[in-house]
Amino acid sequence: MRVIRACHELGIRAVAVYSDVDRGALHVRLADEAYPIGPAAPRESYLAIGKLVEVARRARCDAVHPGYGFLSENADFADAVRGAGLVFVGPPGEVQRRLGDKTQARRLARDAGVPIADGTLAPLRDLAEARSESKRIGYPVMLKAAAGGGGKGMRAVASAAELDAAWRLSSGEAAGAFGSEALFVEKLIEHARHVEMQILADGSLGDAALRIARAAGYVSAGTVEFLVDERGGFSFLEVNTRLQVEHPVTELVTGLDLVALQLRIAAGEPLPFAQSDVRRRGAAIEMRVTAEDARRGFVPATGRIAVLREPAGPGVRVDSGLFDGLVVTSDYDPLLMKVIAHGVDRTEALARARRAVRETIVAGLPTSLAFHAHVLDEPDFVAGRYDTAYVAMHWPPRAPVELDDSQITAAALVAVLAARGRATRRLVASPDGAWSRAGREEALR
Amino acid sequence: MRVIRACHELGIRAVAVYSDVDRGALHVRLADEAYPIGPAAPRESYLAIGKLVEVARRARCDAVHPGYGFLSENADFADAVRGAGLVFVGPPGEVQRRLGDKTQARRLARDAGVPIADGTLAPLRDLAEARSESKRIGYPVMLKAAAGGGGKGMRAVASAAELDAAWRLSSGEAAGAFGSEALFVEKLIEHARHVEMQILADGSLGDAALRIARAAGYVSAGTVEFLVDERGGFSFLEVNTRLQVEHPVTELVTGLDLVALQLRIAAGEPLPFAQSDVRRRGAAIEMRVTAEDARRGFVPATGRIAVLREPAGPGVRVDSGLFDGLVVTSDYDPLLMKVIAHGVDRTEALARARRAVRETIVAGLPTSLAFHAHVLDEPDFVAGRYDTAYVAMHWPPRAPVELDDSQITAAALVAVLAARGRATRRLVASPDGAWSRAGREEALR
Amino acid sequence: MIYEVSVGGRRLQVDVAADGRFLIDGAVVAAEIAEIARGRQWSVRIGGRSHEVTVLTHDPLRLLVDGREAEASALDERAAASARGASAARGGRHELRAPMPGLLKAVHVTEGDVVERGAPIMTLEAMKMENELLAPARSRVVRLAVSAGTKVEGGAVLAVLEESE
Amino acid sequence: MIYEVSVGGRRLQVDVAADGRFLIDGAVVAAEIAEIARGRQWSVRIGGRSHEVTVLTHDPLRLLVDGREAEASALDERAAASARGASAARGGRHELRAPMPGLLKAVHVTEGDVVERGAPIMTLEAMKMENELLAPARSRVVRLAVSAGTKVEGGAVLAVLEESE
Repeated sequence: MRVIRACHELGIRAVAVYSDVDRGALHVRLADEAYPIGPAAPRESYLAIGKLVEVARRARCDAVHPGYGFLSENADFADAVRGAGLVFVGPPGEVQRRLGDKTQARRLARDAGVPIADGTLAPLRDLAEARSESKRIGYPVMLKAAAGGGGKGMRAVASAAELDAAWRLSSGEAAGAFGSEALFVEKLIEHARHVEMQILADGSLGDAALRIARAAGYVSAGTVEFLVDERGGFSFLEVNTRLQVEHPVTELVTGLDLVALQLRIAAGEPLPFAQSDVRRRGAAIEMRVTAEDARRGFVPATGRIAVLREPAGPGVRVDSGLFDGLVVTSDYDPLLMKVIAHGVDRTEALARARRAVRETIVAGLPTSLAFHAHVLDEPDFVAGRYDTAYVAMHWPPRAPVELDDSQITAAALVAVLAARGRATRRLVASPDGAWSRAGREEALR
Repeated sequence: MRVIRACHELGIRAVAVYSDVDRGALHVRLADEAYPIGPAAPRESYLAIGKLVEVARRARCDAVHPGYGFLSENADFADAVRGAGLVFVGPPGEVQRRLGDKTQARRLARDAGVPIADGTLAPLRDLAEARSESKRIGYPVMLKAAAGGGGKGMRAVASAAELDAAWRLSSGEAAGAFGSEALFVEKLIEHARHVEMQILADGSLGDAALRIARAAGYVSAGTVEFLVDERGGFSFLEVNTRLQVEHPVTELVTGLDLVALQLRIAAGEPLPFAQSDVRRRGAAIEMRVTAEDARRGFVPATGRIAVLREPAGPGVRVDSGLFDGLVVTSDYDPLLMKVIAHGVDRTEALARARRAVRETIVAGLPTSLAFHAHVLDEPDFVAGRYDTAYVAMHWPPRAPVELDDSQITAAALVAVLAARGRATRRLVASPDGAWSRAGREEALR
Repeated sequence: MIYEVSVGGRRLQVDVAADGRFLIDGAVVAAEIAEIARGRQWSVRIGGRSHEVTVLTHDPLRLLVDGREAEASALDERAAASARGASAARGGRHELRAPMPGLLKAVHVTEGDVVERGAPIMTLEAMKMENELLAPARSRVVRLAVSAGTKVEGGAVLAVLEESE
Repeated sequence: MIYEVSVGGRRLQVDVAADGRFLIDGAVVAAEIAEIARGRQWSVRIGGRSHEVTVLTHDPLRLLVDGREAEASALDERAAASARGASAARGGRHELRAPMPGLLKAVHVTEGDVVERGAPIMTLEAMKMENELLAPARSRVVRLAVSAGTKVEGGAVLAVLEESE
């Protein structure tokens, strides 16, 4: 959707692909052309490089934008696209390889003089090496997929006792998600903040990010991630060689359109501004509303959108593929909608984020919205006190949501109305005529 | 809605009122409190000053925001609110009176050294005076309601022959809408541009606007309107003593929240910035999507929203009260939704506006959307060539919308599907069993 | 079933075969259709091209095709035949219909009056604007269907006029 | 009909009288209710306060009240009585249920196995994350309800375990 929008704004024809379950998706309907590429399983559709390149060739595309999921950080895909005589919208395969292998990226950062966390600089050979290296570094450690990203194949390991299970699960996930089960280990930095510099940044972290980008011969948009510890020291984490899910935050604060710029760079145009021209304006906060049940440890949820109200109004941007009646399956990433609030300062951005979440309704399946509502009012977050341990510390909330007497009464009445409505429907569906009648009468009383 | 959003962002309790037909409206559902004030007819509800003040008192409000319709420019309402010990969010009654009588405002502008169009400086006594004054000024002239605004009670008169009918209709409308049938006449400036300066503006027109605001002792947000002729000369038109419908354009370009500022001013706070602090960033375009049939001379339309998709994504803001199933009646103003596009320059804003309109769907009643789509692609508008005669010159379009063969085919298939679906439904509704069956079979064939 | 279809001024013949295939002007169309909103919105793919078509209004039929509005009509053979028959004019008689829904503020004539071309017959108020409805020709007022103060739907017959010499 | 209702931890008794009025804990409530989305969303006014209540999910019942999520339940007298009866435990037997919908990647045990507390029973893949389902206590695998490669719904019974000494 985000890419189709940028294409249409630039007058570029947009061609989409879809798996069988996505036939009615918004991106299929809004694209100029759309081609089916197979069943729901990603390996047979969205991860099938051959099929994708074939569609691009058949549809006579000039360029391929990989989005920010699936193959967006896959160097082989970038190479295949280029091999077919098409432009890949993103950094070339060799740059992705240099940064996509997390251990190689760590070496590159170290050589560029950027701090990295203690750990291995090459993939681990086996569990035995993982055990000895973890012991050397000292627990707690992070076990990570060398080819990974986005939290998959990654686990915090508090002690040697947990290492076996973590190794088994992470290597399995890594193999499934990235086609390589290679893992490495690094020191876990507790109470750190996770900071992402969209490669357009300024400031001291920005210098480090630019140094890494230059060292890697970087082209197009990307993100350099750091951890900042409690004393303000930072260490390099990884580079995402793709558009970041959080790119709207950068767009609102800088006024730039990152996807349009990616497309212009891919078309061979130089950037129309220098680093010193980038001006920040205000603050922005992004909420990633997901199909995850926030009240049950964020387990993935499925269902059909029954009532939908996306927020709008001043300072609120929504990037969403939702529509009334959409069936959310467990086939893909649980991201439903991004709500981004912008204001002249963090206080106004927070107020607008709160207002936007209050307006938002996604009924039909459990979502993460209760979590967003809670965090936006939570004193530590409001005061700017948060780190990577924040969620574990503050969620689930100790007390249930505060409703006043009038709200409790309204909710109780609706609970009864909903129960009666359901009863009717169930009874009417029954084959026994008498029961069906009785049920209806009772519900209408 | 706009005001409720600002209240919620500032942590202010929002109290709404509604007429019988608006019980399910969004503003009623999102407000903290809501009170019924009578039947659909505005005179018995939204224009009933007594009822409104009584509700405000009963609900223990601190202040009353009049929105930008109905009583938003009514000095008596402002006085009544103040008389009840409440704060009126807007300029005081005496300022409104000074500017609300258009002939008095013209005198004020002239005295402040701002150019005005040739015409009368006091309301006309009768048709005979209108005839003689129009002759003196020279046709074409504009006949306007002295108490008016928003295009009501206003008519262009090309020649003496048209004056009688125009006088009759305008004075009738003026009496109905403003409670006073007083009219005045001024020279019609052809091929002029209509320019509105939200009172926050800079530049030379801005100086004139600020001069008028100071002369009137202005408080709160408002708009000074000018006409700019083909040679760049300008003349004062009128002052709207309220938040302008187009205020989001100013908000996007300046980054300010005008409604929040109105509320702060009403609370006695000074403006947190000076005129010289206001920085413009990029360009914005507002589309007012109305329940008017663009293809039939913008006649008002009614109906039930059957499919709704509001646009979203980068650089697009939506202010809307629409929801699926809403019944749009002819009781009130036809404004359905405002779509505002923002970009780094007019070109990007236009591209985003086009993209946003292409995404927008309002099915169930005729709207103005075809007009917006046409104008955004029309060469004169794109080149910045437009004036008050623009719509008459460019609408309706000479050629029907261009669809390619593939689109024609798709549309033809849907036309058939829609016709078959309708046929089924109609026949099934018939009491005659045989016909009903036959109809269904035919439609399913 | 064969339909005579018009879209944005273009005329086509659409044949819905018993097996569900579509023929347009006799040729099979390789279209793949998904209904998105029941009876209102479809996604149509034709050789890779993706079209989103929404029924904006039924009467007249207006479609939104990839964000562009187009007028359309679809009549089955029987309906098309009877429509052709009915188009014979009834000459000299005018039905004055409400161009929009609104409140009839005033009626300026009574039955039997003969009025000049352009004379105001009624005033209709809609969304706070007053609209005068004028006689299309010198004519006699045969019938007044509504009186002042009535709310009327768009398209409702308000009066019947007959051209007079 | 009387309902036992719980909202956000608060318990109330709601009586829907024959004339359509509501009594809460015996007192009449002056509530005015408008249904916005059929069976899903209501606007409720109580003494001027305006509340928008949406049914987010039915099972469990979660309501969105003015933008805040709250767990709720409403049982009529009969259902409430039978629910109280059913809460007697069945001790020692565990049903292993899918905590979320997904694909069962692997089953690590066979029927009859005795496994230690914390032993992995199955691996469930959902949204590209693998989740091991562990034995809650030392127990015997009484029944395996599904085999590897199966897609399962959230809440589906995957296996039955019985605590063993």
